[in-house]
Amino acid sequence: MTEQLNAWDRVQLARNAARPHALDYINELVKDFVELHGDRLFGDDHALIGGIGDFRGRTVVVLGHQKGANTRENIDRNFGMPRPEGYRKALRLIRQAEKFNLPVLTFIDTPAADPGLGSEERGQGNAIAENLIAMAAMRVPAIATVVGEGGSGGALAISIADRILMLENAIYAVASPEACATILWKDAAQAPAAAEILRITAHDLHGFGIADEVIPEPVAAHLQPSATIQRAGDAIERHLRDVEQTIATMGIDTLVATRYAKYRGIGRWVDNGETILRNGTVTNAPNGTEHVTSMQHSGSR
Amino acid sequence: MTEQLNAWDRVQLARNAARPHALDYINELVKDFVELHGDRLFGDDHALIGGIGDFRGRTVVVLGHQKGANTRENIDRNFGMPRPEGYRKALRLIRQAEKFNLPVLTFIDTPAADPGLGSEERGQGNAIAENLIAMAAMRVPAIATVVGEGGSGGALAISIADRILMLENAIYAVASPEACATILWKDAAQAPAAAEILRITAHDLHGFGIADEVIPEPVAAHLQPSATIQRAGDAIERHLRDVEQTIATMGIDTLVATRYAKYRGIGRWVDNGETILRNGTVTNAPNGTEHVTSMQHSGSR
Amino acid sequence: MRELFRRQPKFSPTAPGDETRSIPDDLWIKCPKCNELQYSKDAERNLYVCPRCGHHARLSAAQRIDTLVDEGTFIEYDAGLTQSDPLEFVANGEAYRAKAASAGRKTHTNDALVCGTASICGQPVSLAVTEFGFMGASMGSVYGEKLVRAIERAIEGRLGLVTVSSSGGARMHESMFSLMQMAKTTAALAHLGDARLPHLSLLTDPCFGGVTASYATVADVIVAEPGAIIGFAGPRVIEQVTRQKLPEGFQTAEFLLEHGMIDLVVPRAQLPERIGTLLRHFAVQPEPAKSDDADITRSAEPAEALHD
Amino acid sequence: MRELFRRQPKFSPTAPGDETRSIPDDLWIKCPKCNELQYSKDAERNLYVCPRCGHHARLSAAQRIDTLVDEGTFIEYDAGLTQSDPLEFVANGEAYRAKAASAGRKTHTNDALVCGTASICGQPVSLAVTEFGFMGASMGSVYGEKLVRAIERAIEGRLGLVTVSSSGGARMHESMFSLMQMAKTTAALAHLGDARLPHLSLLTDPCFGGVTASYATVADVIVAEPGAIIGFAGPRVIEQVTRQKLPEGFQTAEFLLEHGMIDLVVPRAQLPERIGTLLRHFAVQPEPAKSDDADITRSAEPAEALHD
Ligand SMILES: [Zn+2]
Ligand SMILES: [Zn+2]
Repeated sequence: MTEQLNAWDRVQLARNAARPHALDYINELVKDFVELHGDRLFGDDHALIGGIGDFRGRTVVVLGHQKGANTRENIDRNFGMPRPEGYRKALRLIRQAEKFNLPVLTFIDTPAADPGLGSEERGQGNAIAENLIAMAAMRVPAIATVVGEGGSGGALAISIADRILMLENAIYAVASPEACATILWKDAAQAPAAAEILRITAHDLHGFGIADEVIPEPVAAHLQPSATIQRAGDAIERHLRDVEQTIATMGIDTLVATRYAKYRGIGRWVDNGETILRNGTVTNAPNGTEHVTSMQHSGSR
Repeated sequence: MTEQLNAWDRVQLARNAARPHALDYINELVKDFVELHGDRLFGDDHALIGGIGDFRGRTVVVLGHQKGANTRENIDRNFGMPRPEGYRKALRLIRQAEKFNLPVLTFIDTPAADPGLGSEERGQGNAIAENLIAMAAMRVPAIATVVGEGGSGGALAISIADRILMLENAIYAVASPEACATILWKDAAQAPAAAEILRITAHDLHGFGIADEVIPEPVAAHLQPSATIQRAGDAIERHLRDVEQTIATMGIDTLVATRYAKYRGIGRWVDNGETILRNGTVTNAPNGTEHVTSMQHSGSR
Repeated sequence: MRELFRRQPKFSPTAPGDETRSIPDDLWIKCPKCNELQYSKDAERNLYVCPRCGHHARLSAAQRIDTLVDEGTFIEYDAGLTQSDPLEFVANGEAYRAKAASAGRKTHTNDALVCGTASICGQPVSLAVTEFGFMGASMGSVYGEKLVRAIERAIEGRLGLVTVSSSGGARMHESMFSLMQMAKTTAALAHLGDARLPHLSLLTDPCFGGVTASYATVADVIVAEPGAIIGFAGPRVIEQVTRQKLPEGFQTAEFLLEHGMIDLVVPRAQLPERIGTLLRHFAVQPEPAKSDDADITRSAEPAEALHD
Repeated sequence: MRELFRRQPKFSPTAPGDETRSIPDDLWIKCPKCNELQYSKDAERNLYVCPRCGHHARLSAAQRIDTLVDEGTFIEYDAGLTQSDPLEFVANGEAYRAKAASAGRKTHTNDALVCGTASICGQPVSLAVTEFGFMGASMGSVYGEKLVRAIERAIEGRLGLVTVSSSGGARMHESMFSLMQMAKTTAALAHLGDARLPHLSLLTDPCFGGVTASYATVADVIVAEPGAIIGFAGPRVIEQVTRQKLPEGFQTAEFLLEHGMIDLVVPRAQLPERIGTLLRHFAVQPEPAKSDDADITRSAEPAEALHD
């Protein structure tokens, strides 16, 4: 429906305040959801929520960035920018998921990790990093869905998963278009150009092999939230079943090794003059011959 | 040398500012000690120190409460009263010990866990509790030595171990004699009487089967610190070798099960009119017949 | 205040004296927070929550069990355990044994923890509930042993564990045996965790000292009642040591929630449904070999139990 | 300032151009903190630490390696990896490829990370060192791949891993491929941990963004140089967002130590001894089957390496 939109159009849609946020997905898709609070260390972060509930017949642990629908809510939610205690709550719930062998579903929607003084004091970097390693090694299935704004490390911190799904108008970027424009052109107003050049749309990410599926929005999500959420739920369920099938037939070790191989394989570089594309797909070498590089190191565990 | 001292005398000795503190033991017993700092969450607690070094030919992780020798030091060390970040640093280093299969040595010397506002805000109770469960289940040997004041939960939090050793003039109590006197007689000045009634000396604890060995002090420790420290080192080494022997012959699972059985067995109660003494020792039942209760639940893992 | 709430509970724990007192239905009960008056009968119907200000009054173990579990499902275990007095403790001319016996007569329990099995919203659980009226629910050897047996009962029966805790601190009269119950009970929870069984901990007013620094905060989900005062060090100790006045709302359940220490603050009336839902989410299927033993009420010999 | 420090290192990493510049010995170097002047020769002898105020100047990868490892032990690997430019990135009329090539000529490296094996105080290690002069040591695909290979080299050779990091942030020009290197490198460390091999992370000035939020803070021991500025968000971003002036000493190594985020602050001159001691403590005995391969300098085909 929105195929003709440019990157900046999609940035606007991804940020639309009326767009369904994590709790909208959770309330519609997760039965008897109980939100669980706190990192048991310092605080309870309202920008990163988590809990437990029933997703289509199985108990799951759910994590999500939560933006507000209005200013008052956004202040309470810190505009969806988690502080270290948010990531540490997520880590606690990931450990709980592992303990009880529950799949993890995450809903990604954040402009960035909080850049405040308190967050620095309490180790924002450490908190994100601990989540990355925990999710990379967790022995339960995980499906991450980018439902709005996938902002840099703040988004990455709860999106290490066996599948990364993206809503059609969601974005996922190494830096906000505004920040990128400031760096490249010393001018935040160049954000639309930066959005284009950064290749941050769902279709771009799918093309790069980073997103596993683009979930089409009936129209833009905020115009038909319920239909969008159900489509997302169907996609999540389909991928979760697929991952559960992998565990049933090949075991959890295979799943964890496959997850690692995926991340191990991300990146493109040239070695001895040849373009190497990991992920097992094909690229065009500078000398004009197509080739696939062997993945001798991938999944070497 | 100090056998004729009463409990209050020993409390005074245990608290003597000149008595060797944790770092004195570490510096004399642990070669190439590197102090490691921080809980990676909030702060670095100077009242609970930790690090890694060489104890008589093997790498060990060391933890200890650290009091100061004077007022300036005591302010820096918070009088040896750890805050939650101290216990969380300890937990981090315990995990590190497990990761690298290193024994844990702890030196106990604290009046109590810090009772300040900040410590409450950051979950003093949670922090201590997390250490208790981690140390109960840790898959490495641990020797705890009470070198001075073993103050309540603040001491317990780093003293779950395969062996608990006590210096002859060390004490270990559920509450300080002053606090106990305040509760019992509304009068902190009754502390000497409380010290007596609470049975907090090394010999008492050994008699109860809670301390595994009383390490004699040549004279009071602060008069011959080096000789005292070496004696403690010898006792620690002897027990550590013994525990290592258990692992070598029976495996680490047996060690962890034995540690659990020890704590599982602590407590005395009456069931159906009969006095039951856990710990495998004998007691006198009210009906006048001696008996040992079977420990059907101990080490049931 | 607490005394006024006492009544003949539907579940009656066994006690040394086994005396029963009849309490008239038309007794007035005054809310300690807002002074609202209500009939004891109304108070019971309101679960001892003040209809005006929402103050959650303290409950006896029996009242707690009545308000939490499915009616008629509680079976008590280990009711016969009592104190052994290893220190032969006497202070101010009062012997520990005498003090405990008196507390037992008052509360109709042998010690500060009542344990058993029950179901909550249909979910079978191993349950441990403190009796604050018994020496401030201080954790001594009996408390520790009964709790560990409740944990073992959970593991053997593949049950979730629900603990309901309030406590004033350590059982001074048992000295180090009391302190060591922190280690003993928490260590047992490691086995519950290995068995992948959930521990849901409900903290109620007031909860301090060794209990909050041991098993009660080592839980998969920690729930507290609104307004409950919970902490490690007691407010008076903190004020004494720091010479600071404590801020308004310090150490309340809501304060702990904000500081990330607990998962949920749940009003008393919603506790069964909420805990039942959590138990259902965490429910681990019985191990294949034991699947026919899932009806826990038949799985072991209960201690004496009384239903109304 | 950094440019002034450049010299012909004892270890010379291979670079595209392979041009060498000779720097006169009598060049003056000014301390950016206290303006103290010293001869470049003296500066080298002082490890580029100001003798007056102790300021630790930034080092090139080559200088870092020279000041950290046992002389003549460094062997570089994977020097041939360069950028693939998956986005065909052009901004302000400047192509990513051209920018990288220019950085390569300037720094004598092909990207912002130099990897290899070496020994530190006799302890063999797999080593990864950032080159801040190469596009601010931003983490792109080459950086990530080289680091993961260094981790794999550690696992294969049963070596400790030492990373030395400074970074200005993400490699914008590789967009999401850059962000994903955070996940890739950190995930690889899970395997190092499973192999019970230590990761010692040295943070140097300046260290920000994705690097501090990934592999560099997932370490068994984190060390920083005195005065190094380290954080997640850059000081300017924080001031912009919060409209607050940052307190004195914010985000310094000493600040991080106080806030529990790092283990040690170690002056440059003491780094080899301290890291060597830590490696010795953590040293895991080679696995029995591999114990004869412990001499890592012979265990695989090194890439081109130059010693002086
Ligand atoms: Zn009221
Ligand atoms: Zn200077």
